Amino acid sequence: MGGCRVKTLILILRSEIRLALHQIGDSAIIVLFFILAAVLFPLGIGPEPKLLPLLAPGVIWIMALLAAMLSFERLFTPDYEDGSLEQFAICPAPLEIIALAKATAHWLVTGLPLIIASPLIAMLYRLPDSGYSVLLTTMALGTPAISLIGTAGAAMILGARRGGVLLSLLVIPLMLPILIFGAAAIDATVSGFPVGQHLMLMGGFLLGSLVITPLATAAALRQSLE
Amino acid sequence: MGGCRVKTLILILRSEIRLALHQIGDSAIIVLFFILAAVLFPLGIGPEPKLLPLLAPGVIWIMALLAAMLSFERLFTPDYEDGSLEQFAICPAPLEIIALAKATAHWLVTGLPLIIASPLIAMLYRLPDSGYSVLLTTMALGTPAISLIGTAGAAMILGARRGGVLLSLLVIPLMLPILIFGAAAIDATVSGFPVGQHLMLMGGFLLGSLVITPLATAAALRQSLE
Amino acid sequence: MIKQYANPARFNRLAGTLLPWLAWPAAFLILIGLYFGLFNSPPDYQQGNTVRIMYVHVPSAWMALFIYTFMAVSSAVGLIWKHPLAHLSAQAAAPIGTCFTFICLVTGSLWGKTMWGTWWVWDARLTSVLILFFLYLGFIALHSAFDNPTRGERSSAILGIIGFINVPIIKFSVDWWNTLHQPASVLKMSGPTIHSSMLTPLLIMAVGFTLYFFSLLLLRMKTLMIRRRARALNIAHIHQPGAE
Amino acid sequence: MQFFGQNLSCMRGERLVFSGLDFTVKPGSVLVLSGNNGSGKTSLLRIMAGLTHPIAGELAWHDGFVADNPERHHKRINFVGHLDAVKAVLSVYENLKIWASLNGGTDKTISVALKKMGLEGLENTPGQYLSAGQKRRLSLARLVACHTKLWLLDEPTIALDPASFNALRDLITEHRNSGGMTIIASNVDLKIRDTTELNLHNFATISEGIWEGVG
Amino acid sequence: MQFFGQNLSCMRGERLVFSGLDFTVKPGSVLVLSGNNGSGKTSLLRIMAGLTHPIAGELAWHDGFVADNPERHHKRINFVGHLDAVKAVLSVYENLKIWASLNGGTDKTISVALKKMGLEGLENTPGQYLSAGQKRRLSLARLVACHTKLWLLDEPTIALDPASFNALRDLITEHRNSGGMTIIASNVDLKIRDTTELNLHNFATISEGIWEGVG
Ligand code: HEM
Ligand SMILES: Nc1ncnc2c1ncn2[C@@H]1O[C@H](COP(=O)(O)OP(=O)(O)OP(=O)(O)O)[C@@H](O)[C@H]1O
Ligand SMILES: Nc1ncnc2c1ncn2[C@@H]1O[C@H](COP(=O)(O)OP(=O)(O)OP(=O)(O)O)[C@@H](O)[C@H]1O
Ligand SMILES: [Mg+2]
Ligand SMILES: [Mg+2]
Repeated sequence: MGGCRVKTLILILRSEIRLALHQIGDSAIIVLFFILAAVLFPLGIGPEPKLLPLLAPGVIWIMALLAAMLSFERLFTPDYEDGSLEQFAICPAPLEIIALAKATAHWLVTGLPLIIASPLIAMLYRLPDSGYSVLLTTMALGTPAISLIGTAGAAMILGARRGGVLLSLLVIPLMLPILIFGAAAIDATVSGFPVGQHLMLMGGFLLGSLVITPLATAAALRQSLE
Repeated sequence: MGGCRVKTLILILRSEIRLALHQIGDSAIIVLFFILAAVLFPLGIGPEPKLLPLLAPGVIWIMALLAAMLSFERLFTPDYEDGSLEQFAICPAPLEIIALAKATAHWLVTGLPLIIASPLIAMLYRLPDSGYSVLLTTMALGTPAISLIGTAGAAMILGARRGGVLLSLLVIPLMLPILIFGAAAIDATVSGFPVGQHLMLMGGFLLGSLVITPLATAAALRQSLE
Repeated sequence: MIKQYANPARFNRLAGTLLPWLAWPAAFLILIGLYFGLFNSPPDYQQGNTVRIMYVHVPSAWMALFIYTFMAVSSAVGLIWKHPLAHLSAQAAAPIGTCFTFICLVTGSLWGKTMWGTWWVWDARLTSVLILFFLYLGFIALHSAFDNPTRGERSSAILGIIGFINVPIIKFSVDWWNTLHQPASVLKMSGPTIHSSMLTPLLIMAVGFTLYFFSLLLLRMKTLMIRRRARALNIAHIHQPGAE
Repeated sequence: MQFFGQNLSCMRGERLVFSGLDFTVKPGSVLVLSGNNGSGKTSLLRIMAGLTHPIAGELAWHDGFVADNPERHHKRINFVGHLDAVKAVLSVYENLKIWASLNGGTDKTISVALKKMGLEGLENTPGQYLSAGQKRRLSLARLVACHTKLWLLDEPTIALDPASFNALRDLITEHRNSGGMTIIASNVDLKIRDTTELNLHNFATISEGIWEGVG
Repeated sequence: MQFFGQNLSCMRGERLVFSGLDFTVKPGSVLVLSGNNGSGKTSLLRIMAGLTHPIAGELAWHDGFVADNPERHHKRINFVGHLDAVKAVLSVYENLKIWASLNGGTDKTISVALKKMGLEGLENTPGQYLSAGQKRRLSLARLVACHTKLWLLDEPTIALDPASFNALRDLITEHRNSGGMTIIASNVDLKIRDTTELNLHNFATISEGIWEGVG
């Protein structure tokens, strides 16, 4: 049984990735957006060289969140509108697996490019050298959680036609811990404080969402088809 | 003829607003993001009381711009997918009027709440009292331009695979002048400089977009149906 | 006349003939220009040898502006007369323009580091060039975001036309605003105000870059046309009516 | 008064779907577009509505080309396509009202339309609560709510039950009797008498399109 | 082996669509759901597919309730609804492959399916280039690509040309001859012999739903 599920996971992942490869430019667009949005701050605030490094952690995390937010809308809507979701719901594999595959694919297409682009922005903002490794670690812990939570939110938005619009308001607050700990960890390491606790909290959060969100996503998807 | 067009404008505006009221949660998300992102920012920087007022104008404008980005994707896609756009295209009213009505409705639902929320954020950032009137003036001049340009962008991406992120990549560069002058005007007034020139430039920009974007939007809509 | 060469097959042949006549002179002129610029021109009395960055910086800045203008005109022609070759030329020009803009930004930054002591300042000229860079990227992104190529080219054409507003802003930003950047000394109404020992290599480079652009453009258009044909052949048989 | 097309050619993607197509519709006539799946019925109908443009050929009314005065053309047509243009949150009445008021319909024509398409009693039902056939009926109700000369219908019978099928037929008959013109793309026999048929199969072309000979 | 429902009631929005509905399908039989627009054909079919849940009643196979083992139920069914589940960027072959591989189809069944639905030659065509009828045919090809006991078809003939209509009919006949079961919601006469009809009109209820008596 377990083996069969893993097979399904891989099948869907493969087809999702095939779809994504047809659209490989999309990942590039996310990175571009990330950079463009980061460029906004010096424009708006005035490029004081002393200020920029202070802003770096906050800006990187807010922009990563925003880039992800902008991409969730399209996560399930095409499947919902073209009927693929119905077919997923009635194929023998449980919807939880499909939810997990979708989140993984989203992370590969969005989260990974964001991780890769983040040092670039850190450079633009002149983040002190000591911050980079923690930056990458927090991104690696935080982006999968964002993908997971966002997937659940995207599924809830589908059902929202039936009146539960407020549900989608839940997603942002849920991602808040990631932002706060992510930015705080970078800040801490740059100021020479230990970051172990922050990272552990983020890791715990990731594990928690890994367990809970596929269930929530599947429930929301099922609900959206009723 | 002219009267007839104004009538059409009002008709569409009314139905758009009625639709928007049914989906009031969407505007709530935007304002929530605006506030959350702005609140979060000091968390990333550490709330140094001296720094915050310096950041206020820039942060308010950047967050307003980014929050608006969340809303453009859904501006035309429902109409595109349910066939309403076809009907708009073949109804006797020119598409330019419809584009204008859509932008106006978008501003009422998104721009106006952002304007109302902006003094709140300014307060959080301890913007000096002298800045508020200029803040509101620039918001009043800038948000309609954002709505207009975003409408054109939303029309261009109809049928594209990636929605929100791509759209932002297209329209943010075009909106940069708003951000730059908007933030600079508030900065200037707080430092005691005159702001007339900034406001005039923003007004000019608004007028320019009022003339150009309905044409561009209509052209983009027309060809999205081909 | 235009109709005649706007036929893809004929244009393809014409492009094949023209290509060597553009590519070789381009290579030649760029080499000459580089030689004069780097070794055979006087150092600036203020800037010393760093002034030699100019021979790359200025022509690529011009090309960045010129290619965007070219793209906007092609897009307009494509939208108005619905000619696919016009869209194709805009599509072919975009990445080339992006590269020139990038070169302009990089050389400008290098120059800025020595002259102004910083890689980057947020002044009007520099910012507007950065916007141009993003407009190029946006054009390319929009073009490739559609499953249907016709949709992609028309949509990006509209963006190309709107974005053209930025070109005069870049050009005149130095006059309209107080900027750190140098105002025009070559391309201006009252004639150039730059010594001929610098002007000559500059112009040679500019002509070389232009020819280089056009050879790349033709090459890319040829490739794109072949790709289109491959796609057309691929779907030509859709019409074989199905179940009968 | 007549509506006609001359030498129309249509390109979808990179493929020439049909070419050299002529047609004429006169008051009181019903033109049925037939042909296999993929022969271009929908494409032709969208060209007639002015949504797509033919790569060659002209559409015209007795008093001038469509391209010269698209607004006049739009005043004369009504198009019911595959998509129903029904908003989920608006009621049946509100949905119809939008299109009627944009096209010069009145409250009176709206209520007649609802009645003719058997939608009375559903006026206040939100669009999302409608079944496929009810949505289609709402979409067809536009034909009555805003009166126009020319109706363009793409597979109008999809999802209709027999009673509504008959209602639609009566609608078309009434329309033609009062001098209206109708163009229908359908794979289903509508059982209307005296229709003219246009089989798109006859205008099919195999062509490589404009990129022929490149490379 | 049989599939049956007992005392089913369905609620859509706040309205009770039907109640007290029973049905049974045996191997080799074809059940046609009929009834006016809005009588609940689609709703019943979605209940049978396990997409929606009835507010009362049970669905069961000879060997147990559907609710107790939904995965087993899903292994036994194939559902073709209004939506075609065709991805624009994937080719016809790739589109079919996704669903086939999730439901145990093989490369061989895929090519048989494409052939039976007249889609050979279109294997490498992207979904976006298909006309309405071609998309529908691709959607119906799933029935052949992954073999299941029970087919649930919602208005399967929509947009099909006469040739494909016949192909579909042959498919169903073949399926029943090999002991398969078919349930079809359709307003169009499919011209299949020996079908059982279930008219949803007979189970319609006028009811205020659960809020009855409040206020
Ligand atoms: C990244 C930074 C820079 C950018 C984006 C930039 C952009 C441009 C552009 C767009 C032009 C063409 C203007 C026209 O045609 O009128 C130009 C010309 C020029 N730039 Fe820059 N530039 C940068 C940095 C610099 C620096 C640091 C210097 C030297 C101090 C410099 C010196 C010049 C000169 C001398 C010209 C020629 C003006 C003329 O004679 O017309 N630039 N630059
Ligand atoms: N999503 C929904 N929410 C609430 N009510 C709905 C929904 N969909 C349909 N209904 C209602 O349920 C009833 C049954 O709809 P259903 O789609 O099952 O009818 P149907 O028999 O398939 O009709 P048709 O022949 O038009 O396809 C209709 O009266 C409709 O108003
Ligand atoms: N968006 C599109 N892009 C490219 N080609 C398309 C597109 N839509 C349809 N086509 C192609 O154009 C041809 C005509 O399609 P059209 O939809 O007009 O056919 P139709 O006669 O309406 O068929 P059906 O009976 O299936 O509805 C088809 O062969 C199809 O492959
Ligand atoms: Mg069709
Ligand atoms: Mg139905």
